[in-house]
Amino acid sequence: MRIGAGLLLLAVLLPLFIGNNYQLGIAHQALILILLASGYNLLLGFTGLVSFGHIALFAIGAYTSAILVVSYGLPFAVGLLAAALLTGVAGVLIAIPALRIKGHYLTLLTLALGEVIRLAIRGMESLTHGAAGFTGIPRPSVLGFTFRSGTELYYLLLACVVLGVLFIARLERSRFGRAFKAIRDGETAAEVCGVDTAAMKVLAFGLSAVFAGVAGGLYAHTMRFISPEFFSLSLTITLLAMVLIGGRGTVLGPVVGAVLLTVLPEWLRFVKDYYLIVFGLAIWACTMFLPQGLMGLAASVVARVRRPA
Amino acid sequence: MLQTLLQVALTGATMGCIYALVALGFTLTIAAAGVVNFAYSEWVTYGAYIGVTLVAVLGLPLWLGLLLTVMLCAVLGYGFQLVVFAPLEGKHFLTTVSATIGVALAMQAAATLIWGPYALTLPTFFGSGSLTIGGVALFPHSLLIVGMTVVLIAAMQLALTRTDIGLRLQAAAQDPVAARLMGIPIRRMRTLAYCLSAALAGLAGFMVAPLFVVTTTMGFGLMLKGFAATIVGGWGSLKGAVLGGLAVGLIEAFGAAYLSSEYKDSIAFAMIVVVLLLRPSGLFPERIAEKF
Amino acid sequence: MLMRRSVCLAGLLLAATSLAAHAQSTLTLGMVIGTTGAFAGGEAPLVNGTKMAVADLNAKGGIGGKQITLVIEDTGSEQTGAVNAYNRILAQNPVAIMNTTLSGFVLSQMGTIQDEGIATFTGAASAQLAPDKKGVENLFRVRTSDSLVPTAAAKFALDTLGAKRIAILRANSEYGNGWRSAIEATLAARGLKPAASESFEGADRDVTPQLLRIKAADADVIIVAGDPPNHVVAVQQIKQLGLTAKVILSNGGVLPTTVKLYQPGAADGFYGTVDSVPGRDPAQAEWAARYRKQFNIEPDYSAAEYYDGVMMVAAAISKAGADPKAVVKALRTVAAYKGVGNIYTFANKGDGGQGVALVQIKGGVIDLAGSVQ
Amino acid sequence: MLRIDGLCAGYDASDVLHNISLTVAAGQIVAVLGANGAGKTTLMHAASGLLRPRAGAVLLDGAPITDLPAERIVARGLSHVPQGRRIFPGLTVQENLMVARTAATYRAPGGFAAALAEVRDLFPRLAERRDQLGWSLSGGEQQMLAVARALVARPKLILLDEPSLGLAPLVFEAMFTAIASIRARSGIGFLIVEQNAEQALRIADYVYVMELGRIVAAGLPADLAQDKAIERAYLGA
Amino acid sequence: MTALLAVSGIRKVFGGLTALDGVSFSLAAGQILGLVGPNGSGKSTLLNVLSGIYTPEAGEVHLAGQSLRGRAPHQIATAGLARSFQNQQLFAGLSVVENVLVGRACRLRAGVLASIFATPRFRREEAAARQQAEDLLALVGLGWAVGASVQRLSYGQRRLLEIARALASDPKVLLLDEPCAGLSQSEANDLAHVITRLKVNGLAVIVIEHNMRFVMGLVDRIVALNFGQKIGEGTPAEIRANPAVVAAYLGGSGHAAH
Repeated sequence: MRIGAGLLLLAVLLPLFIGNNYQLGIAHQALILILLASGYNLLLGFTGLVSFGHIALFAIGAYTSAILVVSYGLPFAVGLLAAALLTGVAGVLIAIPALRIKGHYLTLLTLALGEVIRLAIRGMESLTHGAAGFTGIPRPSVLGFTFRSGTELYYLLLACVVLGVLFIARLERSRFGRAFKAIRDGETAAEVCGVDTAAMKVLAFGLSAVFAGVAGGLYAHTMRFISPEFFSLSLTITLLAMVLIGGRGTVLGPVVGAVLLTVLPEWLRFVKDYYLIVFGLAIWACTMFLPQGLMGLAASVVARVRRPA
Repeated sequence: MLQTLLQVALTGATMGCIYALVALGFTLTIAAAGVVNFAYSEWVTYGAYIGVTLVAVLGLPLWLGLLLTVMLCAVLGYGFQLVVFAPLEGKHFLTTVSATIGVALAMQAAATLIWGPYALTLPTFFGSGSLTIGGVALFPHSLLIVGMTVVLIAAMQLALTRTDIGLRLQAAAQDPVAARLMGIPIRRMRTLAYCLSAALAGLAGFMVAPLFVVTTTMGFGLMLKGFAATIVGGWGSLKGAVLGGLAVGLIEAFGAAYLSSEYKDSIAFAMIVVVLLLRPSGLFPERIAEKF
Repeated sequence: MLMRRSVCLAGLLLAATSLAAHAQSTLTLGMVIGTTGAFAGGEAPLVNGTKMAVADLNAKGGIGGKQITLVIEDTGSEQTGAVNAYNRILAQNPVAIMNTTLSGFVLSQMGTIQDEGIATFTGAASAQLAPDKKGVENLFRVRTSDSLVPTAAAKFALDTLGAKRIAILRANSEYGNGWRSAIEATLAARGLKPAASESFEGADRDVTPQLLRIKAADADVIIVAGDPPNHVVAVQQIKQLGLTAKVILSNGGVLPTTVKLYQPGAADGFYGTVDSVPGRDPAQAEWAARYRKQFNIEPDYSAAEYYDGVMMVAAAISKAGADPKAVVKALRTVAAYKGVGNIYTFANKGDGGQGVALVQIKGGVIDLAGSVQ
Repeated sequence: MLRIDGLCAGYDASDVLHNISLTVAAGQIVAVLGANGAGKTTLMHAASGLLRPRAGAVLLDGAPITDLPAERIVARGLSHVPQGRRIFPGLTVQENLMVARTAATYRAPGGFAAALAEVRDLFPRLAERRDQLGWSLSGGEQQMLAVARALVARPKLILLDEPSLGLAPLVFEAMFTAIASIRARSGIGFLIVEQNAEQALRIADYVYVMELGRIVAAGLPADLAQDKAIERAYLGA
Repeated sequence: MTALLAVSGIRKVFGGLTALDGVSFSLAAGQILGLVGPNGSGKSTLLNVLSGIYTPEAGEVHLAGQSLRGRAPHQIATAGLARSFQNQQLFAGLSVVENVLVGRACRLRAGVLASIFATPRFRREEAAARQQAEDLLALVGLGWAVGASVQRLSYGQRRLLEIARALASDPKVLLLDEPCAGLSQSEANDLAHVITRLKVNGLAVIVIEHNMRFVMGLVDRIVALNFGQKIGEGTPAEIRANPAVVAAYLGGSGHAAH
């Protein structure tokens, strides 16, 4: 809790320290990825389901909002809401076949479904402009106020992230969060304890998809251009790394992971050509020395501090 | 018509063999140590680059280049065991996954620095001509890949079932505890599996270099197909990996030739979805990884 | 750490803006390019061309007595990377930016390019970037547009090669699809249709099924559009399958670094499109020779065009000063500027390059086969 | 031959074995009886190196093997036939036997061939099933193969964990008869952990009874059968 | 006395092996039934059938007059049957009290939105569940460990936690699979006290246990299994005197009763 409050304070004050669009742009990306990774963590970290099709849901969210706002002239808020809903439905639809399939087979199933979705988005040229990409997406605007400057946009995204993270924090402390983790730690035992595992898995898929949808809608209006090639498998792997490095199954893990994996490669630019090498090795070192992720480290530090008292 | 069919089957089989080789190496570490190695793509890439360095830069003959590439890749696998896998033994499999993602990123970036940004290539063993039999064009290098894959799979099957070390490798994979009670050092067996896996990656990289252009990203697509083949075939089953690889290659080729090239990837992925829905444990859900 | 760095950078930015009012001792030229990742190979010549231009200018005493510092930022061959790199350069107050050639990347930077108003050069050929479409005032294309190149290829096929049945084999990407629509439009104008239109994924390394369909369609000319590796695969398999149709490759297929990748003799007689063949003109021979010597590879038009871009910026600054708006305005007056890689006209439009040439591969080198206006 | 001295062992936070001491002389069959959860299997694991003891010592022929890993202990002449047999499911009967070869197999006269002949003699069934995969064997055949695998390593002593588990009465009677005959012909000692007291008492030279991780009774089979110690351990007082 | 749980003719086959063969018995509220038999006699399989993990080939289970045929495990749990596992299946990533709260899952009703906005109803329900969980932990002697992580519990304490978790759903019938394994004698005695107290409240308990001292002192009745068949049923004294049961344990022919 205290860590969360500290991070929030830091996040609110951050624009006072960063002035240029470069740093704001990175901050925007980090915030969107926090939302995406937090939702992904619901599946991967909380429920223990390894999906490789999550980026396709992110894409559905981005395209839904872009199409509704640009092609049909609907307000941004409507586009975002529709993105959340439609993606949620897609998540539930993916979950239904996924119930029968377990482990690595689930990973491949979601990977294949995700690719089918991505290719379908590319194929529907009249709707999505296909491989050419979707241009001319406006900045978000709510009730007549347009988030034009980087700082305004930053606070809009931050508000969404705060709501999202609070959502997950609350969820974690409810019967749903406990049920998700119970499924992860022992599906049969959870079932025998009275947890409707099928319903919970569908819920986990659906909720994580809603997060992806909102993140996608925000992404579209932040970058103002989206194309199918962006929503590729390598992004899935980055997302996976964010949750694992941050600490799966914790509320703040994906937050820390998303920020780290977005900021670190930029921050490492001072080593010039070697920055990606150092970045990769840093990820590796994290897993070597912090198998529970960064939040795992934080938790054990907190525990150590508290124990004597 | 028949010619087209045969031609498509041949090209599908060639790609299928490549996927099978990749899937075989990818599966080896899964079967032997339960390790899903996302750096496998870079093993393949490095195999190709090492081949280019040896043949195109140092001017070694192709066969010698191939031999050395395979050996150097085996050494790479050994290095991985020492540095990456051994310290993570017994950890959650996702921890190993993220470690290999990190190492893969670093290796890919390093490849650009070592070998430069330009695409490279290797000559084939038999030049670039093709021979035509009954209207079907046969490309010697493709035939070599198919032949080599067949021989290799046969050799591997033999080595695993007819040699002491092969049997011990199988035993260690099937039941590590019982293997220890038979006096089999399982750590060493795992190391062997990593070396073999990397050697296969090197071989695959070298053999596809003339067909694929050698770039820093060449391994990723291949690993993905290998990953799909591994699971379509049946997790951890070598037989499944080989047949899964062939299946993926043939589906792609036939989809592109007879349905639509525009949607061939969609078709291939949709097929995977269908296969998994019908057979939730892959095509060959062997009761227990039969024959390793 | 991050915070401190942020404060530093913010300070730097302040300092930079205040300095801009005074005379700066050096000028910063930005470059946003993929030095790592999938597109690093394709974009490397652009770095060469730009570096050479900067060196040439500095050797002559810079622009108006100010030396030029070239700052290169890597896109990592990724979309967000391209946006971040562009923003990173902006924070360093450049006089102009030499940008990536990937249309998707440029499109995702478009908002920023427009907002910031710094003169930006790109080799992205996409018709989408034309000023009458999504282009903006300060974006300059140092390349011939994709609305011209595929058209030229199709016309060459029809008029020079006497094609009756043209087949298209293209990457399923923004680039490949742009080629398809341009060729289809050209054919439609003559009342024709493509004999076949096949596609492949950028990562595919087997196009045999597509070629068999083209063969079945009895095409007499195949136009291939994609990245360099796609061309290598297509050329090899066209040869293996014994297709007799004539072949026209898109620009990536006749880059010197690509031509080196073809198996000996495989691409002999194939045609390709380029904006120009640097060094053909005696006026460019000296440049081409220097390039060859400096980078140890054959020069190509894309390197030459980025060289030209830097030279045009230099000319604009000499004329109008280093103020970004003034630079853009001055560049907007460029007309029929003959560089080493192309002829450029930016007056009232961002589409600089106008030239398209067709070349033929003969014995591993490219030779001019004809040029189309 | 085998001496276990003050052995304590357990998993994670729990102690399972408390100060266990027992000996097996050369060529002796010793049975450890006790109900489920008494710690018998843990004792086996601690003896064969699968589990590192917390205290105490395991001595084979007077030499300590307490800290050796399992794969090294086999070479010293101690074979462990684990509970549930743990036949390699994807290997044939023959391959299962081949995997079990050690240096000792070849030091013995006749090498592997002699060992195979001996196994064929003892368990003709296995010869018939030579090329069948491990998983397809019946429970009794798997138990035979497990014992045969141990014999191939030419041990001085075999640890046998619940050989009767899940077997039909006739099958495990045959199994115990085979064990007695192995001892008779090659002088290999056995330490057998067993639930089925009657069969174990039939062939054992000496018996220990375990309850809750401790040895609660020890003696000759006949004496223990008189005493109600065993029945108490199983059925409660 | 009507039967709370009625089990009739259960048959379960794995491959060629008949693990359970026509097992029938019944249990009344407030009764404790011991399930005994040598290893591999089918006791755990029977519990898995009762709790819905396995679907039997034949036979019926009725709980309070309702048939449990075709019900998923979580529905059976909701109907009032809870269990513990032989090889401890706690949720390692959850704290001690959260483990107990998962056990209450089927009694909680708050929806996602209610949970997120922490409506008064949600808060009441959570508070009540938490109170109950803490009471249960106190009951099994783990009151001190409420917020601790499962890793900090000893083997025996984890068993007790599993029982608390099973009790959280307010079951009518509780199945315990070897609750004493790994417990010290004093811990086992404490556990026996807990079970006796529950019995007073009308809970029916089926317990598989090898620790005969524990079983004999606690249970009202015993059902003995061997090779998937019921070989005896009766009071502890009757069972101890039953020659078929003694033979099944001590060896000899397991089929003496037939």
